[in-house]
Amino acid sequence: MGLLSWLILLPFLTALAVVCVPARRWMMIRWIALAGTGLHLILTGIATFRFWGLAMPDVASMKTATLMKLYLVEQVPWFQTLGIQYHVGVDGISMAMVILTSIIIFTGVLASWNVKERTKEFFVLLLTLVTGVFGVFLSFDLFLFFMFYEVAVLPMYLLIGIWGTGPKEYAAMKLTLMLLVGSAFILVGILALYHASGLHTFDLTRLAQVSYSTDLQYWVFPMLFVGFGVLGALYPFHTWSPDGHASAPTAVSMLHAGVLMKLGGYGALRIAVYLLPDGAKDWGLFFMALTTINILYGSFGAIVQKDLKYFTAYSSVSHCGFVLFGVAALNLMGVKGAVIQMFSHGIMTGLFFGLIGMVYGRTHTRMINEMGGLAKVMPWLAVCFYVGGLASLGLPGFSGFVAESHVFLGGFFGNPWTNAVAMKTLTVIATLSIVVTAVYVLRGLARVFQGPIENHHFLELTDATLTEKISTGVLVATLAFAGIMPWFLIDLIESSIMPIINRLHATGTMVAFY
Amino acid sequence: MSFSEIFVQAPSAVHWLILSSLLFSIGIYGILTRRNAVGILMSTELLLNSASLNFVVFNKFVAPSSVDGQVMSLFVIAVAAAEVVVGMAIFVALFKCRKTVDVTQMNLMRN
Amino acid sequence: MTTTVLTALFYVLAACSVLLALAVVTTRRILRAAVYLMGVLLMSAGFFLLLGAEFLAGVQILVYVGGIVVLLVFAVMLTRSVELLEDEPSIGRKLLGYVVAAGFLIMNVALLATTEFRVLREGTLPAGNTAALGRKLLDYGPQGYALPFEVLSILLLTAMIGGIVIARKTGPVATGKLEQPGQGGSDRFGAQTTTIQGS
Amino acid sequence: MMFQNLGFMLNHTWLIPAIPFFSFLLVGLFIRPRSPKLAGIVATVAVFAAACCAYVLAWEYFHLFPAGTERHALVPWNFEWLRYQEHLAVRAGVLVDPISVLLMVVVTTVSALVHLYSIGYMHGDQGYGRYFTWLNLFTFSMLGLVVAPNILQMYVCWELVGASSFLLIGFYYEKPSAVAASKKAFIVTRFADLGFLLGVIILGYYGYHFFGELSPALAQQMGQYTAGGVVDPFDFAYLTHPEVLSKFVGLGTGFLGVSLLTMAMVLVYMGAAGKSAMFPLHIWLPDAMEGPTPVSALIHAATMVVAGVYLVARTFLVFATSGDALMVVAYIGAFTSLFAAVIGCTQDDIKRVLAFSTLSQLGYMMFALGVATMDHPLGYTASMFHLFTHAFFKALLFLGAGALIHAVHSNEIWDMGGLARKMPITHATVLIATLAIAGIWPLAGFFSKDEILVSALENQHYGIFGLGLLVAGITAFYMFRIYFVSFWGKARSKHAEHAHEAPLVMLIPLMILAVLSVVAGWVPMGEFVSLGGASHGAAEGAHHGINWAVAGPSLFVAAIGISVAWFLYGSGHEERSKSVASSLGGVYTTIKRKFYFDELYLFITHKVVFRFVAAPIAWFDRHVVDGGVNLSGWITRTSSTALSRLQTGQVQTYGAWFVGGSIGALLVLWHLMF
Repeated sequence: MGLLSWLILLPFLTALAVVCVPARRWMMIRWIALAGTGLHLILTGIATFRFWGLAMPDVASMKTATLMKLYLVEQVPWFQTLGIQYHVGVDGISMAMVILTSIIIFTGVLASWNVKERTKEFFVLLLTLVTGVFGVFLSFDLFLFFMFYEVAVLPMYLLIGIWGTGPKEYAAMKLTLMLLVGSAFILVGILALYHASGLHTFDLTRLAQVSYSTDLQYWVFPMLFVGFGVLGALYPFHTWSPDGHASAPTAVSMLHAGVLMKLGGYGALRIAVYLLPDGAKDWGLFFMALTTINILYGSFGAIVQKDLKYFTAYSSVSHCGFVLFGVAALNLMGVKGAVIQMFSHGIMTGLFFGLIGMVYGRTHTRMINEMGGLAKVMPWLAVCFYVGGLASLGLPGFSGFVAESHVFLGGFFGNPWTNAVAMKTLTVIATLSIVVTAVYVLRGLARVFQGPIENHHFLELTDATLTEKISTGVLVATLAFAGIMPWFLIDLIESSIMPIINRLHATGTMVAFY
Repeated sequence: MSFSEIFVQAPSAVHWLILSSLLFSIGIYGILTRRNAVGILMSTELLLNSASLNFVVFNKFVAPSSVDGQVMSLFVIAVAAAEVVVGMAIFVALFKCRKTVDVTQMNLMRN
Repeated sequence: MTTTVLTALFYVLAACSVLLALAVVTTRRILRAAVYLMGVLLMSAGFFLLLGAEFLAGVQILVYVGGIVVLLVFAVMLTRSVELLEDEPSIGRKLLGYVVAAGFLIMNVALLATTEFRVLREGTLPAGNTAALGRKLLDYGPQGYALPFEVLSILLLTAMIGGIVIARKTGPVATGKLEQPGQGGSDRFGAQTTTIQGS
Repeated sequence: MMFQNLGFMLNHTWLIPAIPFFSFLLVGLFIRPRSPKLAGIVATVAVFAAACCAYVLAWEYFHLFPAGTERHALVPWNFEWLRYQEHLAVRAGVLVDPISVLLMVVVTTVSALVHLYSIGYMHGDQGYGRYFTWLNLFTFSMLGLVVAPNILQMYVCWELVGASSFLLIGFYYEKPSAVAASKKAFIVTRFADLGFLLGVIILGYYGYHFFGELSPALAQQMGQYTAGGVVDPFDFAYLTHPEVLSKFVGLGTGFLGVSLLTMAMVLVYMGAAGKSAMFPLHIWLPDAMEGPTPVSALIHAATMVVAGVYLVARTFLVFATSGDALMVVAYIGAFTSLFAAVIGCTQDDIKRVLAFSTLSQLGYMMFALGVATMDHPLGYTASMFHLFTHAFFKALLFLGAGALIHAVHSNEIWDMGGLARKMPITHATVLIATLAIAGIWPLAGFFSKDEILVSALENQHYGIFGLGLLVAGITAFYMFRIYFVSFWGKARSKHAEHAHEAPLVMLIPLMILAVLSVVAGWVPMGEFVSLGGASHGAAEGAHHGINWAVAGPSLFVAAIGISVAWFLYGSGHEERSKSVASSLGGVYTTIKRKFYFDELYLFITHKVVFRFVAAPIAWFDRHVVDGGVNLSGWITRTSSTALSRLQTGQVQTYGAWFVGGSIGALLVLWHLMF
């Protein structure tokens, strides 16, 4: 069994190990979960190094490639009659996503150190969910992909429904139903490709060798894009996100906003745009317009929120808009920006939700107006919050800037298939968000952390504990690392994005450039 | 064909089948409207009876050289007997716990 | 001549049969319904005779009239439905019954009117076909019914045992399985009922 | 290549921003939590080290290119920081040219002195360690901005100085007014940066497309003074190259008949105006005085606010090519200088007066750039000169004000008074600075202001010249107003009566700056900083002699201003000012309320944006979009409830359905068969 299979299996094995521990020994359960995710982080590191060694020699050849190249591939036939395989592999985009997920789940376990209710079931579900996420990022057989996708989506229902707060049943139901509607679209799209290709296979690499008819692409592309877009909070299918995130327990919010929402962008890029380049060209502008709404709408929505989690959830809607905006821009910078934004927003929002959980655990309120002056009693958390906030408003030095500048440049540079003026206009409108983001981030943070302490109970609150410091510290360091030394991330993903862009250019008719 | 002629003519397959349809429809009506479970059981007997009549009629008018239809009819009678036994047992048990065999009150499946 | 008599007999029996059947389903006294049912079944025996199935007619009278109707009467007695005057079904229910039954009838008649019944297997059997019937039932060749016949006997046995088990008031086996010694069968049903109602 | 025989500091210019950066990390992560005191010392030492490096660099640079030779912009060190795509990357590095050297010297000097001063001023403050951490971060960001060899690095550091300014304004985070001010500063400048970013994107977009049209030889020529020899579309060396500029001009008009180049440069100027607090984006600067006074001295007087001026100077060739954009710079600058000066006359908070005076002086620098042309680039030199001198005397004024506030525990000038005898050294240094800003010979402000006015006159901008002259008078008036009120007369509060001189650690920076405020004017700036290198430099250098035709009137109006101030506010007759104020009535109130701009902005943000944009969007989301989702859920539930009615639990109903269904099925079958 290869490295990648271990990457997928390890969380599941950890979950099995947790199952074997009696529920009353909750301390041991935590440590097992932490050890499993820590080991996963190490394995991810090893995988990254091996990937780096294998992929770097191919950088030059990938510049003109139209088919993606996978590394560390494992391929075993599964249901041969249907052409289903166990096919896992990794390229730069998946590698970045795996790193992200590994970091988030590690810090997520640390952040849920205080889960007291049904600890065992909580960690089992959490780890199962993560198994699904890794599976999605690493599998290159669409059937396997879809299977893992569902594995990732479904435990969320229980996690929110049982350990959530507020109207959790409603939120869990809404989230699950909306995501399932999305996956219904995806399934239809995948099956359409399966049949249209005539290859009798679900293998993504082989499906990519077929050129589908323009008509088919025209209909299947929006189906797949919207299907994934539901998970990526595409306007107007984003409404599960505020309720879901607000109700979910800390680690689940972290994982959900940090990683699961990325599955949307990932799928839209990897499956919709990669397999259906002509469809992407037809629909690019439409989705750019939708995501422009996303970007501004989310940030305006965040301004007036009163609950810290709703606030962050709306900001996630805005930031995830950048991901899909970049994907819809259909050029190297846009797509690269989208991938970096996935990574960046994953870390950032993980940090946010983790911190909100920590603050909530102390103040027992998430209402922005009820807090104030918390920087005095919890300076560590305040600093981390500010780092997250500044990163989310795109301050250079953090990964958010790298991502957003890519996306803006990508949008402005346009592509040969879309009306240049329209794209430029949309980009200019989207850039307005950097101001609005600053407004809501600063308003929110100032209310929570600055000013005098009005509630005297807050004076007795304590700063972060060691586990909390580790988990937030790791995330802050990642944000800063990706922002100060962006070339690592860019080198990692760039040559894997080239095939997607080259495919776009290799097919269809060209319109004059600028 | 005048009205009297109809009655003079020897009954053909269609006559028999219409008769059995009539009985069957009455049985259906009974099943759908009787409130007493035993009444429903009786209506079921009407259905079975009309079915068994059909078998014999088809035997006679379609394949007069064989007795397969009659065999089937015999089976129907046997099955009807088994059915009544089981049905009766169920109604008795039901009556023991619900003190009634009115089917309109048997709606646990609802809600 | 005989044809005319038989024809007349058919119509008379048919009329009686339909009327009795109607009485079965409409009477509000359940014991009377059982008696009417007996009438219907007797008429059917007559039909069998008319159709030349003497053995069947005999079986009909023996099993149906002698056995099944008696069982039904038992059922009436055991469920204390004798003294009950059954409630009229609701108007809606009645209407539904009319519509469905009439619809069925109309469709059937329409189907019959448009179908030609052709003789598929020519030839006749001797007047007394009981022997043929018996041979057929015990024939284990490809045309025979030995296996269904045996299955039927098992069915009847099962039905008998099942009937006893279901209707039995108390039993050591049932209570033993439920591990609730001392509790009656009716209580058991009652308990289950309440659980279902509660949920 | 020419990089082999450079001096040590030229080859290691990256040290200048790097020293504060590593000191920031060291102090912030490791020293601050353990010993705040040590944090202050380490931070200060680091900045002093950077200052020394900057002096060495200046010496090396101006010796490499002595007066009379063309001074090339060197990029001795760079690396690919952010690769967008091929031929479009941000090469982070350091740019050494006259103005960056000048700014490095100014920034490190003022920053070092402010660090030193802060050791005394912030003594005993709770956030002592935090303060020095942010101060180091700011110094790093500002130096990074100054040395930026490309416009995107400039944008990056631009944002970072904004953020550190935000952190320092909100340093007293428990004070609601400080929190509000920090937010306001960040958001207003962020709004301006939106323009900057769009300008950068437009420049990058077209620059990238021209890049493909250039011959490799030309590209190499552009990159000849750059380490690695590569230029990118974002590089200043590329953007200001005549070949590229002519291509930009060739783009012709774009949106609304404005040429694309002008559009881009106006957008870039929007960023500059935000950071330099030009009208109408000026509103954040007076409020920014909520930060600690040394911060105001460093960030909001000497360094960060001149970043806008620096940006315009850095891209001056592009602005000048556009022409119209430069006119925008000139007129907005001139208007701001008058506007702010008028408001400055009415404010009572000493730091706010200084803030408005900063605004006014920034307007001076801006219009000096605006009136310069390629043929008469004196304004360019004058602007940089004024930036240079202003940094010293304005920092001195702020630090002196800080000493006063430290002594009196109040910002109000009407709480001071009679401090001249109690705080002699402070008094002397502040007097020097006040005279300098008023433009009195032989102090620094006189020379630079004179040069600005000369340049305005030289380029036939008579209106701007007259306006500059008027502003010079008003400046002298309001500066002496606060001088008289705070130092003369009798003590107007308890604290003022018991005021005593600041500690030595605060006085040393004051004295050093006082010396600099005197001598800075005698620096022959034209020989160091001029547009177009040697040819112009030599020609303009000759101008350094004082043009008395201009200096005379300017001295005259300054004298009038001082006399009026003395007449109204001199010791013993302060009540005269009150009668003047009351006779002006509504006009006075309007000016005192800063022409109601704060209220206007508040109205726009709170009433319009929050109430009419954000709140409706949130409502729309919860009720319409989410309502749509809930509606679909409701439809499903209602229809299933309706359908569940069919599940009566009545076996007879089921039977009816069953029979009815079979009839239907048979009918369908029948229909199909016949």
